[in-house]
Amino acid sequence: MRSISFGQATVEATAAAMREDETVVVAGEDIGWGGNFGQFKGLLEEFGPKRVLDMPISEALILGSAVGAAVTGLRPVASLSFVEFTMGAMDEIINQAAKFRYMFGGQVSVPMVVRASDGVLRSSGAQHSESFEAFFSHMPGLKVVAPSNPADAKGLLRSAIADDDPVIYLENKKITFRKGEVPEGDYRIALGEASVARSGSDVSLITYSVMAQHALEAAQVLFEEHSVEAEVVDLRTLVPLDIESVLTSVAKTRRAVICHEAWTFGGFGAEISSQINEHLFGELAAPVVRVGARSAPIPFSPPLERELVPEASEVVEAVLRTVKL
Amino acid sequence: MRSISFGQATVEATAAAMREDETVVVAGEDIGWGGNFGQFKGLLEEFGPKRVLDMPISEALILGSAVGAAVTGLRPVASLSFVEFTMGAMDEIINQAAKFRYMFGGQVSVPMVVRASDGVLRSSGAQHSESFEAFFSHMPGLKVVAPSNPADAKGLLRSAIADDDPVIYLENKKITFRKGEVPEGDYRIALGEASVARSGSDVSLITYSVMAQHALEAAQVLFEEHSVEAEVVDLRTLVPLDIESVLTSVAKTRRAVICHEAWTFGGFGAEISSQINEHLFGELAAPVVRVGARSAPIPFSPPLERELVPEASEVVEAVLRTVKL
Amino acid sequence: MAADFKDMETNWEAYRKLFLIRAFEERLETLFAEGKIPGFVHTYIGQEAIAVGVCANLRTDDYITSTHRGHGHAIAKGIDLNGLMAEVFGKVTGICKGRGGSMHVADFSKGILGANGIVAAGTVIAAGAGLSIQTRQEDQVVVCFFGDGGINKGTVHEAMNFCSVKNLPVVFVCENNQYAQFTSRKLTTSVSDLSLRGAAYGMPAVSMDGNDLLEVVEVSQKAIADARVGMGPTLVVADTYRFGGHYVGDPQAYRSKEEVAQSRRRDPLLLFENHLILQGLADKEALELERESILELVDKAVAFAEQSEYPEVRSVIDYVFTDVTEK
Amino acid sequence: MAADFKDMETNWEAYRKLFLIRAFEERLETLFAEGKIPGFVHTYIGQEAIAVGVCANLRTDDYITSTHRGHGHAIAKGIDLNGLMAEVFGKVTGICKGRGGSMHVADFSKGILGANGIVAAGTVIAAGAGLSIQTRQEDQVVVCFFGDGGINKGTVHEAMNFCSVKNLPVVFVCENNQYAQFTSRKLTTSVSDLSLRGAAYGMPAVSMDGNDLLEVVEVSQKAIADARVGMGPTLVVADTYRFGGHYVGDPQAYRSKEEVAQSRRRDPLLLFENHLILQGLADKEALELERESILELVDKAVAFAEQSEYPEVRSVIDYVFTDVTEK
Ligand SMILES: Cc1ncc(C[n+]2csc(CCOP(=O)(O)OP(=O)(O)O)c2C)c(N)n1
Ligand SMILES: Cc1ncc(C[n+]2csc(CCOP(=O)(O)OP(=O)(O)O)c2C)c(N)n1
Ligand SMILES: [Mg+2]
Ligand SMILES: [Mg+2]
Repeated sequence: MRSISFGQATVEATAAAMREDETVVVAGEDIGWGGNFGQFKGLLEEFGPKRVLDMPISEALILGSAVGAAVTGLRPVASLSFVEFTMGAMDEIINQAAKFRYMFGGQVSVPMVVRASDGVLRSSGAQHSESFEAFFSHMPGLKVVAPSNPADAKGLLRSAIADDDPVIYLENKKITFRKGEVPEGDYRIALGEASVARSGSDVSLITYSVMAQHALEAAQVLFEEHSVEAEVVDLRTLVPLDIESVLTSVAKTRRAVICHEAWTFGGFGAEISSQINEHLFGELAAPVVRVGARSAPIPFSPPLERELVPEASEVVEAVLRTVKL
Repeated sequence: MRSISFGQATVEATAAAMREDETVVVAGEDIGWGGNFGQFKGLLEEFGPKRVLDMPISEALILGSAVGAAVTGLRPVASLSFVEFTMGAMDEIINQAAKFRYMFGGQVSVPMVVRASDGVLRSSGAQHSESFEAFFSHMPGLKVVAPSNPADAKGLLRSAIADDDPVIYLENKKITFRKGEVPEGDYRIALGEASVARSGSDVSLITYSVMAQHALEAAQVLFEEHSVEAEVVDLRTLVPLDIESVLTSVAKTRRAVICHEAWTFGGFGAEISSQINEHLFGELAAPVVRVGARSAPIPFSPPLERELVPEASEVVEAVLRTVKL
Repeated sequence: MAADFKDMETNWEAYRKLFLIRAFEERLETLFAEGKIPGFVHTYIGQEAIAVGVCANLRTDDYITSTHRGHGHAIAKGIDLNGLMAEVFGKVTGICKGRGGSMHVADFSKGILGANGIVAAGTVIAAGAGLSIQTRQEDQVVVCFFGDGGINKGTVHEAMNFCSVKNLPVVFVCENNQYAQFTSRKLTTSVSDLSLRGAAYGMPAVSMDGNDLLEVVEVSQKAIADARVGMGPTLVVADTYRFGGHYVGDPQAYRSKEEVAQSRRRDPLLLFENHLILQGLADKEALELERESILELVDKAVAFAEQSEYPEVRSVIDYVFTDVTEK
Repeated sequence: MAADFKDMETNWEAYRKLFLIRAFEERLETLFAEGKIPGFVHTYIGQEAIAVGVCANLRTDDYITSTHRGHGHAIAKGIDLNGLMAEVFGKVTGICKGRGGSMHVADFSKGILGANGIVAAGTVIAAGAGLSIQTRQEDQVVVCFFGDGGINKGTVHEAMNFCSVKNLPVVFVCENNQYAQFTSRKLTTSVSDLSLRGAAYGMPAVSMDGNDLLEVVEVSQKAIADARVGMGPTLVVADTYRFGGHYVGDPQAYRSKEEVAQSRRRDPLLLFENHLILQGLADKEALELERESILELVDKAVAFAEQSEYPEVRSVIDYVFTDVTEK
């Protein structure tokens, strides 16, 4: 299979959706020129400015108009180049998009996708480095997707655009340029299904987005250097959460390490940890451990940034602490 | 001691702070007329319109200007009558207030309080009934306070206004009019200290805000009807979290039920549950249980609303399930 | 009064709608006082001519976005009265199956994209509906209702700029009823002539007497017609006054009884009634009969709502998602 | 060129600042290309006359809010050069101890309330600083710098309305450099004359040639003086052009080389240099000497930054709160 980047895979998924369904439009700042990470390359040329909309710096308008368009016949894909910019449009996400279907008694669905790049990338600083999936996944009515590799990116984005509910689709910046094998053609992955990215019997690494890649690296190190066999469960979708896959894996390994780049405190990992503990009480060999960022805004200085957010080595350490028990 | 309402207690704390420190100002929509829940009664008369500011319907401005004022010599108390309106000012909370001190290397502190009413009150509907403490407590740099009774409201608000960091102060609507004994004079409760609102040996109810009241009612029922002795730990402050008090209680009772009105999924209870499980692994007699709202926007219709959000009876049921184990 | 409607039926229809809104809202006041309505209720009394006059120029497939004070807009745009009443009661027969309530009435089949509890949230949603029309190359129009308090929200700015840049078929109708909750407009708004806000976007802007139905019809007719033929958005400021409190039960300490009494002299319903009589278009008896039949409709709607059931509690999670159901 | 500065020293000082900003930014371009600067860097090249001209009218205790393109504002307002350079390197000797970086330089002791990575975030912060001045009954002034792209953010609307209502001492300086990232202003903004945005708030608004230092000084002098004596806010639109890419490394496919070359003919630095020479206020040699001494300052700042240490990793949690330390 050909190998393409995460960014290319998302262009492919978007273009395929736009070709198939003329109600799909893409709106965002500076997307006509291909987007900060090349996620829109070629779309303006192929689909023209009526379907690839360069928007003013008006995030509330970008997401609010997506809601208005979604309930009147379009399938908008609204893009914010950094997830922090969603903060200027939270009313539109939390009070509008998420609630319309429910509070209007099922009269409408809100088929829109909010794409945003998140995560730490080389000293982007406190306002361009964060991961906010915990915000979105707490709000009923939103689906939340966070792929870790190009193939999943293509398959999940395709499904997200086809989905009738509002989907928050989070693209991690650190892996945007990484390549991987991606099926050609109309490739889709159902929302809400985790994948076992690596099998193992000693410990379950429950993860998503960039940390799924770090978890795979960690699993390799654990195997080669410590003879520990780690299973990596890549959630891919946080809402709806495939808790069955998580529980199946942890029931087998009896040890779980949850890994995400977002702050540990109040992070999505807490939900997973709580559910594992609720369901597998008394069956675990070690406490469920969370690997995430320490509680501070993301610092600019490279050594501080590296200290704050976890990568593979933190996962290895956490697993070694866990398997010793 | 005299008994006054939650609302009166907060007026008392605000007025005391304003008398003591002339840099304290209060800003919000319609506060000159006393506020939706009477939380500002008499302030305009006593302190005048330069310190009690009726603001335009511009939430980003209300909170953003609080940041600007806080770093240039004032101690603003910015008020939004329903917590949902913070969604129009999340950039100012998450990207500005929370980060200023850290990203500017400690040059400034941001002494401001964001007050907002949250929670379910008699069919206020999907956009006026929610509890968003999980959002705020995930963001490093914000302190989060959620009192459950008039005395705590007075003591905590006084400390929040005196605090040099941004504090999100959440007043639950359902208990705004409830009365309780409140000390006169300069009464303060340090942020970050939980209180054991009732002692017990069979199970720990970890809670805050309105659910602390429901937990106390539940504890009474459990004692009278089921001879179960529940200990109620009222967190009062979510950030900084007094995890020691939680662990001390749960280490003793070996059973924990976490109660909040917010959605269970991704809620603050998940953080508490995770930490209990991390620290007390193998020492618990039953899984940690969470009692919170089911995952839907808050419905208007009274029976649906009552079905979605927990009160005392749900706590009783959860405890009974837990103590049977 | 400005130009007449062209035919009698339109006159009658307008009168019926004006009175229906008034009767509906007054009934809600009673029902609320009797404890029959949950939540809080914001009535449209005094502003009826705006919704009725504007919507007289709209087709069923045109859209409106509305506010927390949305019953009048919904009725003017043709919402089913029983469904509206039952919704305000929180019954399963409500237009939103009881999940929305007074602040969230909507009827997408009539182009009513929802009342909204967040001030000025409808502005950006209207912009999106306008974009959708333009993309689909239809000749529909969107009317975005919002208040004089709402005009200071950032969303208004973002929406107006965008609609102007893209030349979208959106008419912004600002209902200038002098107050936002308990605060006078003068305290919080930098210009007293709200139509000055249009020029900032290169958008035509016009003020009108919002209590004069025929003036509303005429002014909004032009704005809507322009939008429909691709001439882009207009800002229409409708000067009016809120006769009731901000919500039912509001003690209204922030304004004098005299001020309210004064404003009631320009009751939009009476103004139009007088016009019909003076022009010989209707007589008092005929109007009286009409009102009675409307009051009956309202009675029936109340009976319908009262006899309806509340939603079943086991349905509480329905409609969160289109496809996910709780296990 | 408009009126002259009153004395020679002020002329020299302005020239020094203009050139210092230019030299600083050009050095960053080199350092970035060499991989010595982490993150991304937005340079102020071509817009120097705006910050320098505006800040020439400010006192140290006046405030400014800035943008992602903030080095020029900070230098003009008097930030310590070594601290600024070390910050951009992420060193512990940086003005923000390496935690901020290029997009978050700030010096509160000089009234610099921060560069900001969120477009137009400074507008509402500036409003708050203005409110603070008014409450404290001081005669300070706030200048809020923002861009032609930023003007469409809702925060601009909310801030301008409020400053106007409260008559706050805030001057809004919109730097109209024709682009927001890779998008021409014309694509996204409803009016081509941005000063039209002032009237919506009853706020005086004026446009000026942002590349003409003396015009900037004169126009902003009036706005700042008005604000200082309680005459309220002004919107000042400074027309200019961004010589460099949006960030260092931007391939700039969205505009032609000719357009950039054309704009460079009106280089604010050369315009002022010519003015000084033509008016006989300075000769080429003196200016050359001055430039050399400034280049030395920049060299020293780079050396300072390069020799400084990174922050210690165990300090990573410091400064989150004033009083809470991690256990
Ligand atoms: C974003 C937001 N802020 C505040 C409120 C509270 N609130 C509800 S109605 C209202 C006043 C609205 O005034 P206006 O826009 O003039 O409409 P009117 O009530 O006069 O019809 C306010 C402040 C809200 N619902 N949403
Ligand atoms: C709220 C927000 N939206 C988008 C961005 C991404 N962004 C950074 S700079 C910029 C363009 C800003 O244009 P302008 O205001 O004209 O300033 P200039 O870069 O021209 O100085 C954009 C869109 C951002 N930083 N913040
Ligand atoms: Mg009003
Ligand atoms: Mg620009």
